[in-house]
Amino acid sequence: MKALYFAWVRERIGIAEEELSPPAGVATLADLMAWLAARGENYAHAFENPQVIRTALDRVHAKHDAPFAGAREVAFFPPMTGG
Amino acid sequence: MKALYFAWVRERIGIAEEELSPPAGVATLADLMAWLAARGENYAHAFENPQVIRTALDRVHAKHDAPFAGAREVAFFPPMTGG
Amino acid sequence: MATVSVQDADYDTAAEIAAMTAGRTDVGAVVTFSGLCRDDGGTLDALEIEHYPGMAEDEILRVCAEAEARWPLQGCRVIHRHGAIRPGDNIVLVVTASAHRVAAFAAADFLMDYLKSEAPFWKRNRRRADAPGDGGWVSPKASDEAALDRWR
Amino acid sequence: MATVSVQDADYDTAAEIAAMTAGRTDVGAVVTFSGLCRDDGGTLDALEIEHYPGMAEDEILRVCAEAEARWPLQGCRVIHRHGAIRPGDNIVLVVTASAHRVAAFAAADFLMDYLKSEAPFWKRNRRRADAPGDGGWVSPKASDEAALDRWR
Repeated sequence: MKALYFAWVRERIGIAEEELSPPAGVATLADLMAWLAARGENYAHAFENPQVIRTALDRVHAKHDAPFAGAREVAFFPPMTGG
Repeated sequence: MKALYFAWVRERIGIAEEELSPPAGVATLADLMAWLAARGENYAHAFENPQVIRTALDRVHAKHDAPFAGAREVAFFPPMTGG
Repeated sequence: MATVSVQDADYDTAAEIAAMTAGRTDVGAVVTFSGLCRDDGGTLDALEIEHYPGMAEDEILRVCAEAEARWPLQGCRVIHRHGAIRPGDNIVLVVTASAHRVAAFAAADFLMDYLKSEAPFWKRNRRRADAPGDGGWVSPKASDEAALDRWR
Repeated sequence: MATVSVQDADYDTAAEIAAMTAGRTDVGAVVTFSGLCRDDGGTLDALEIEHYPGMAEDEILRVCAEAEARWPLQGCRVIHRHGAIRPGDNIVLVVTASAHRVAAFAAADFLMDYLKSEAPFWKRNRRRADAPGDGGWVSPKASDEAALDRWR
């Protein structure tokens, strides 16, 4: 599954995208953020306050309790400030 | 005092403007419309339903119970349909 | 601050936007409204718009001043055409500018509602020679009066 | 029916209005909203706008479809720029057309509120070298969330 990071999530992690292979038991987007946060200081910093992170599955907004199984692309980003 | 007529008020009366010299006792715009309505069939037709007529004194909207003394210009017209 | 024109000539929306924003970096939102001459049934030759010269400009300026009192506007421009307007042609333009979008939207919406009901203009349908019926003066719409209630 | 562009190039509001109304006589009202880059304090070099390619277009189209379901629109056009935007430059354009003004106004207002909160764009302030502070990512405004409540 491809993961994309935007804005300060991208800056804190230090990369814009990567391939993820989470272990069994990591099922929802909330699980995925907790798993990522344990991967290192940069991830811990990006996900230190997961409730402010917005998530999308295959380019559609998704809630943190959504399971990601089957998705090809998952994205993590701050609240939007376009317009 | 100059009187101006617009849209179908103008068409019914047959002229766009004229000088008016109403007699003493004709004090409000309602009085003026009643006095005008008695001047002929064309005026009677224009003012047959005075409550739908809008009135202005010196280019400012005025209610029918407004006295017109001192005004230089009075206007009678249907409800506006601009925009 | 508002600028008002009552004219028979057409207008250029882009030029009006440019005039309001050129050389400025404090404008965050520009809203334009253009009213156009419709001919849904294909029977209209032209809309003939009569107005009260002098009072038309004064009333629109008064409505603009009311909008400027209600919202923090950086620009307010109204152009209302008169004379014969063909189907598809422009009738009226409102342009508002503000630091923030809510004020620009609300002011333009307000201006159009008040122009419709307070500015001394009257529309008459001039039908095509081959069209049935006799055209005639446009009647005010109850929905226009209802729209005003939103601002009271 | 909606047309959406996400681009770094500037846009031409007049051309977009013309494209929506050319050759038609059924459009009665066109509303445009332009969002511009402000620099109230004179400290901004540029606004840098990041977006999620693909999802940005999809989300805006989804919001346009929602507007078209709510109001009888004859046209709906959105252009959102990305990249470095200088003070005074255009950021976003919304154009709506309808037979009547109420629908055109409401749809444009709705589109802007939803674009602000749902389309995946992020703004960062790049300050002038001589300006104090470090700029940084723009925070969402509570007033933008409140604006959404008007449509719920």
